[in-house]
Amino acid sequence: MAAPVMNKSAESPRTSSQTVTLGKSLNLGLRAAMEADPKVIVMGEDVGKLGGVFRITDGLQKDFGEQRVLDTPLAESGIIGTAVGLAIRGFRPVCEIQFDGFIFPAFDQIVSQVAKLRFRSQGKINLPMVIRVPFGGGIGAVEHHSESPESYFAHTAGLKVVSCSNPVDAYWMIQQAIRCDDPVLFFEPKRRYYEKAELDFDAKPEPLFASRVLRKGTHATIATYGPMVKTCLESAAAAAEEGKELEVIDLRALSPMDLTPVYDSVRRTGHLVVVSEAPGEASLSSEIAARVQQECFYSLEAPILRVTGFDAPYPPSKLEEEFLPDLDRVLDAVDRSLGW
Amino acid sequence: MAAPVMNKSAESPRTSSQTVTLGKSLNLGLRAAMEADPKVIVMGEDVGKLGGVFRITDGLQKDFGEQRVLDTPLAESGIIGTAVGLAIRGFRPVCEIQFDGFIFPAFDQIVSQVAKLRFRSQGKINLPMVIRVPFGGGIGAVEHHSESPESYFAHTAGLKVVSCSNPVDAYWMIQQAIRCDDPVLFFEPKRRYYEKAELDFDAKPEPLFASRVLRKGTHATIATYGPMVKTCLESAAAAAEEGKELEVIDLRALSPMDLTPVYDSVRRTGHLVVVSEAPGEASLSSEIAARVQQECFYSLEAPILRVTGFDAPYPPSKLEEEFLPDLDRVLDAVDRSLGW
Amino acid sequence: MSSPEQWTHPEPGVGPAATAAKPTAEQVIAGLRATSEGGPELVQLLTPEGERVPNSQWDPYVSDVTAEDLRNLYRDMVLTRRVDREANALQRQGQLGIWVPLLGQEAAQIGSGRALKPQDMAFPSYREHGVAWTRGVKPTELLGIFRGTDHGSWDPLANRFHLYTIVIGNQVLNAAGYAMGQRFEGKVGDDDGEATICYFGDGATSQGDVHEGFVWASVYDAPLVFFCQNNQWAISEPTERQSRLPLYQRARGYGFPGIRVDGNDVLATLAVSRWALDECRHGNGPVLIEAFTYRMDAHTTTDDPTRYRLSDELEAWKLKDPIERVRVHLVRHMDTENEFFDQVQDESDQLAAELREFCQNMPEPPPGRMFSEVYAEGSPVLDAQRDAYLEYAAGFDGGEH
Amino acid sequence: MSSPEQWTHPEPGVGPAATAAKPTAEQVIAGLRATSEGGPELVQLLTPEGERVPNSQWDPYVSDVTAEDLRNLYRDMVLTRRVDREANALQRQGQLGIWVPLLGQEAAQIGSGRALKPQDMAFPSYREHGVAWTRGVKPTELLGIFRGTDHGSWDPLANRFHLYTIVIGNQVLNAAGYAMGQRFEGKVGDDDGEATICYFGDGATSQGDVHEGFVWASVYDAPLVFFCQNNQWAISEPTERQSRLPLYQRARGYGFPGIRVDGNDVLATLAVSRWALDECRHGNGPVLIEAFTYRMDAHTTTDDPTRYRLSDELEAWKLKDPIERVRVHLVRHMDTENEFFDQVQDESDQLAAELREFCQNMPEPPPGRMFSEVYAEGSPVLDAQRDAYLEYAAGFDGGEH
Ligand SMILES: Cc1ncc(C[n+]2csc(CCOP(=O)(O)OP(=O)(O)O)c2C)c(N)n1
Ligand SMILES: Cc1ncc(C[n+]2csc(CCOP(=O)(O)OP(=O)(O)O)c2C)c(N)n1
Ligand SMILES: [Mg+2]
Ligand SMILES: [Mg+2]
Repeated sequence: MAAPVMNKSAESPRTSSQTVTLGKSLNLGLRAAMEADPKVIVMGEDVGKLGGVFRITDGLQKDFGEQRVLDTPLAESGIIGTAVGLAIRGFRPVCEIQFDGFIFPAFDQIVSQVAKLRFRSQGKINLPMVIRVPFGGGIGAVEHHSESPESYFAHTAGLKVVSCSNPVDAYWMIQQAIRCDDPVLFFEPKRRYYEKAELDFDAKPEPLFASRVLRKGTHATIATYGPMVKTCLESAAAAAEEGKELEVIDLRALSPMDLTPVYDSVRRTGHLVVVSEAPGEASLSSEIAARVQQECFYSLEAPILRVTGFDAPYPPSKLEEEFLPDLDRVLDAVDRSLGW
Repeated sequence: MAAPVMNKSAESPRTSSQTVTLGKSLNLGLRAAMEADPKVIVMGEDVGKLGGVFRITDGLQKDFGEQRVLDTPLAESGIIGTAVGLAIRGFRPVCEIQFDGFIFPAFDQIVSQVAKLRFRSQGKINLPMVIRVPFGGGIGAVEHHSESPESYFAHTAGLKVVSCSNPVDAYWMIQQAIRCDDPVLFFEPKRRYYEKAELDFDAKPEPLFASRVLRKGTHATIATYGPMVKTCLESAAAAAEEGKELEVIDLRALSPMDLTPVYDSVRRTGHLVVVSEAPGEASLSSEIAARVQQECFYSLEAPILRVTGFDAPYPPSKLEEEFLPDLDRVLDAVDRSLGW
Repeated sequence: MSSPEQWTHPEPGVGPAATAAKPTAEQVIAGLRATSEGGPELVQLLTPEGERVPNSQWDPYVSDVTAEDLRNLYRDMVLTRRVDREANALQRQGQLGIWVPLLGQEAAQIGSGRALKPQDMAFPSYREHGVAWTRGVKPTELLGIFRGTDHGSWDPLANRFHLYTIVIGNQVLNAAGYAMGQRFEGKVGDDDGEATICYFGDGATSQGDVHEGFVWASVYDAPLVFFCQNNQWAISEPTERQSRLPLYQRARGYGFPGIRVDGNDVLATLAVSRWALDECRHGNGPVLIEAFTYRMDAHTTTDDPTRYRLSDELEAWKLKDPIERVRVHLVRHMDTENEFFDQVQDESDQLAAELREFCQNMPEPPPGRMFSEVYAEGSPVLDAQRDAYLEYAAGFDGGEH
Repeated sequence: MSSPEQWTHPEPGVGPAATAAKPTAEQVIAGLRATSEGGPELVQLLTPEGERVPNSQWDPYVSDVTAEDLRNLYRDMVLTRRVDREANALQRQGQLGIWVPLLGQEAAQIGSGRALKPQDMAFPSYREHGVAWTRGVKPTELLGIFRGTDHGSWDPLANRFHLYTIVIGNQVLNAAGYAMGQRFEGKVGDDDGEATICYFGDGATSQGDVHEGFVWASVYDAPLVFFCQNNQWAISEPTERQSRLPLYQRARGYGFPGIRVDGNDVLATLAVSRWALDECRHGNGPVLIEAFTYRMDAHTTTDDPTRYRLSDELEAWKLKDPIERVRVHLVRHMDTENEFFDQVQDESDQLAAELREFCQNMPEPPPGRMFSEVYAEGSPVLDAQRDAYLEYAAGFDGGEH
């Protein structure tokens, strides 16, 4: 994939490598995708002049015009429902849902149309659309702004679901998601928007639907995704100081999941901790546990433990540090697993 | 609980016991609840004169009037959203969603209001409402009429979710759900509406949120709910002929789940098969597997196996027999588990 | 009186608030707040008796319609009805799981469908068998949905006729998006412009998605004709459960025109639809059309309308039959011979026979179909499920299990 | 011109379809299709210059308003603004996570809030700090939401002021249901009847839930006043992104009255709201009020309006300030002495100081709060999670981990 042509935007000079935040990375990725394909359009609330409340679409309307970057009316079902029509017409809409908690008005369109139309038409209609969702807590927000709804979509056949955890992945994954001919729910770890990394525009990205081992380890395996990846890497670093080597796997693809690296790892470590900030009940973390216990039955030396948000509504933000899995809770679970 | 007073309805004479279908049972249960509490109102599409497309509300509007049995406008968000307001006002709305696949327009109201309002108000507001959903396949219907969306709601903190599997439970559970001060999603196995059983109006019902061992067995445990209960009981009967005694547990409560009887059973049998017709990914069946592998780690002699719908959209009805778990697939899983 | 606002809404002014207007059940039925009467605003060009009503406003839109054209419209309606009745019978005989009859709505569907140009797109609900016909979808291609072998086997892009949408209201947003796309691609603005038509029922107007479709289409000037077939029933609920006012008036609140046409009058529907589509293709969309019609049969073959409506109503509407009035007109005023009618009759018998034949011989879909075409780029998880299932299923073939 | 239908929608008739009406950006801004001008239909009783405009239609609804009453309305607005500014400052100083300013919307909120009778119910969105004030909710009770300690600590039933609703549009359906309940309980029909008012913004009008609220309330004759504060912006989007027409006209399509009032005129808002509430309590609901106002501050403290709107606009609206016009009127025409203004000033300083003091001393919620009051009848699963968590957390107290 070529470096994005950024001739239109003075502030982003063309270089083969740049230090960028995750948010900026997404912005650059969107820009590259829009330049690569005139059928890519961006739509959502406040994505135009404002550049989105997180500025992920900053400058795009200025450079690509109002017909490719649409400030839509305020209604999520409308955003997704019209995007379906635009996709049928041959566009590749990239919809922004302003916050995780506001995807639910669009749930029906997503479940009944986005997920099913290709199957219904036996492949005569493709829906190459991306639904971008800043998700998760940890930003001190008011209610409905810190939800982790990814499991609803993983449970919905016909959708693909991914989540990036770092600026480099963000840049490539958003472009891959846009190029994908299937509808992709793209979950962005909003509390990590300001994390920085060096982005090499000439690198060859990983495939979109592949998990990645981010840290090798021998004592226990941690499977996680999105905002919790950083937490888990920090946990692994802390554990290392105590002589415990944790293998950390960033799932990246949440549906379909690529669990092979997890199976491989668990076969070596015998211990698995699954970390996600979403409530655990009937979730992706349950699914991982269910599948790993089946695949690695004889390798497991302890039950698979889950560190998740609680099965309660997301609390007022003063309590979110307690609600969200953190280094201590991850290490506590690792210890419990190792000490089983 | 007393026998329902049915003085208004000539066709249902007062008796202490009666052979009824599951559908009729629900009708009698609704009637009893409406007689017991004038604040109970029934609302939904076609629930009035028509008595609902499955006739579950048959005769209720005639007997209780148009202000207690409301034929609403055709919009599910409206049904649930106004029921929330009615509940705030002190009513106990019982909403009918005509078919499983049509609950999604109401998803936002359910997730953002129904599930969270009590927590948000720190208990100052109760939402004693019931959302009845005929669910599941096997009736040869067109698209969207055979979905099993219960996992979405089990994943949503703040809701309670139950499913009945037989006429006796149906009668008691609907009344208990209506009396419950929490919002209850009530999943009705529509393909079992015409199953019959003897209903004893003077019996003392089980608690609502308790699972039940329906058949004792020693070789393997089957955990299931809703429409699959019958399938599993039939499987157990067939297995018994081959000398395999399966313990069949009807979960009844899907959130919170009462897994203690499952743990107890698995500790004895060492084998667990979870059966549900919903797609498996990130579902209740995953949750059961995740929890049981943790609780019964040392008792399990084989991995927990799941027999579920596939992770594909529900197929055209000519294929539903293949999509839905049946006796053979259940027994195949049991055999795989026992032969592990 | 189609604007009953005055009695529900006294003007502010001196004096106490007006007393509550509590219409009795009789008043409601009599149409005091009714949404079901025709009213002076109903566009009608052909009376139920088959007489042509001159109308300076609308005649221009059908001035080119020859006797031949009218005979074709008649033929369309007869064939459509015949397909509908045959499918209904096939359901009764167990060949179909369910059927959704359009009986009575032939004029609304043929009139609007024939107003479409080839470049136009149509988004149906689930009852639009007549529109399907006008888009070149073969009646046999509809059957899979109702027999349970597929979800519609025509090519929605080639036919420019989207698949049926069952979740009430969803397609209205999809259509709005499609029409926005037509505009974004610059395909709007002159006689060759493209337009989209979207079908939905009276009940659907209550859904949030339909509203959002109105908002989107109006804000983006989408070339979209909202075609509401008010057949007066949403299963068992009369239109009064959805609205105080006639539905075409809904458009007034969004700033685009709403018009009510006699949906049992194929000529009027053709005229109004042509006008609306032309407005759209020239860039003046959207437009709402309420086609006032009547669902003469049950909601579906599983429905029992005797539980909620009187047969009188049906009898009254039989007198307004959409086909009969054209027949009378063709005979009385357009020199149409019996031969023509016989020929259409034969043709329809032939079509019905083919349909029946086709239906009875429809193959069962293969089990792998469950897993096919879910994803354009596949899914290893689902592929594994398919492989495991097919292997498992193969165990039964000649197996012993 | 508030009904721009004529140029977008030529009448059908002879000749080709009209040419597309393509307003230029300038025309849009000039209000050709604008939803933002006042227009002749704007109800105003007090001009921005503080002059009373006689209005035979609306005067009766405020004929009982004495100088004392007007001073009270003034006081309400000043205190409300002061609370708003103080909270905004508290956010800047890190005491609140976010604040949602109502600056500029005091008249719309106080005028409508003071029109409520004690038995009435109000459903706010998230910016209704002024309405909260009129319902007896203490400003301190609002703070938890924005400091992150709770989701609103007032008693919504005792105050007859529902909790703030953040998901745009949700509360409109909840309010419709509540109002239906008032009707079902027979609390509607005379001067002592109950009514409900529901607040939402211009942006919210696009949401399906708001539409469904309109449908339900009209079909059930719910005693519900839809109170839309059109502050002309939905975050960065002007009202033109939501509608072609002024929003009050939306009601026309549902068969209930819609009226546009100068939302910066507390007297006009009081009059219109009283009328609307009275209509509702007598059984003639629902009614839509569009209060035409302006969001003078950012959307929230995290927003940066310089990115999307010109400061000119703000300057123009400063001249229409809702408080200033009452002040001028009180001085010029109602013999109000400086003393009064000083006293209100003191009172507001006092209130602000209390607010600050309270805010700085708000206790952190206990960890167990996360698990509390989720269910009325508890949940063993959640209880187990709570117990395990509290035990785990206890390990840190003086522990070593
Ligand atoms: C979202 C949703 N809710 C409920 C249904 C069940 N249902 C199917 S058709 C129908 C009535 C539709 O009435 P209307 O819109 O008037 O169309 P008609 O069937 O009369 O053509 C209902 C309630 C559905 N298909 N989708
Ligand atoms: C369903 C939903 N989508 C998006 C948001 C994010 N959001 C919060 S306020 C707002 C704009 C609301 O505008 P308006 O209705 O005019 O009310 P105002 O804020 O101007 O008072 C948006 C998009 C939300 N809260 N809920
Ligand atoms: Mg209808
Ligand atoms: Mg606004």
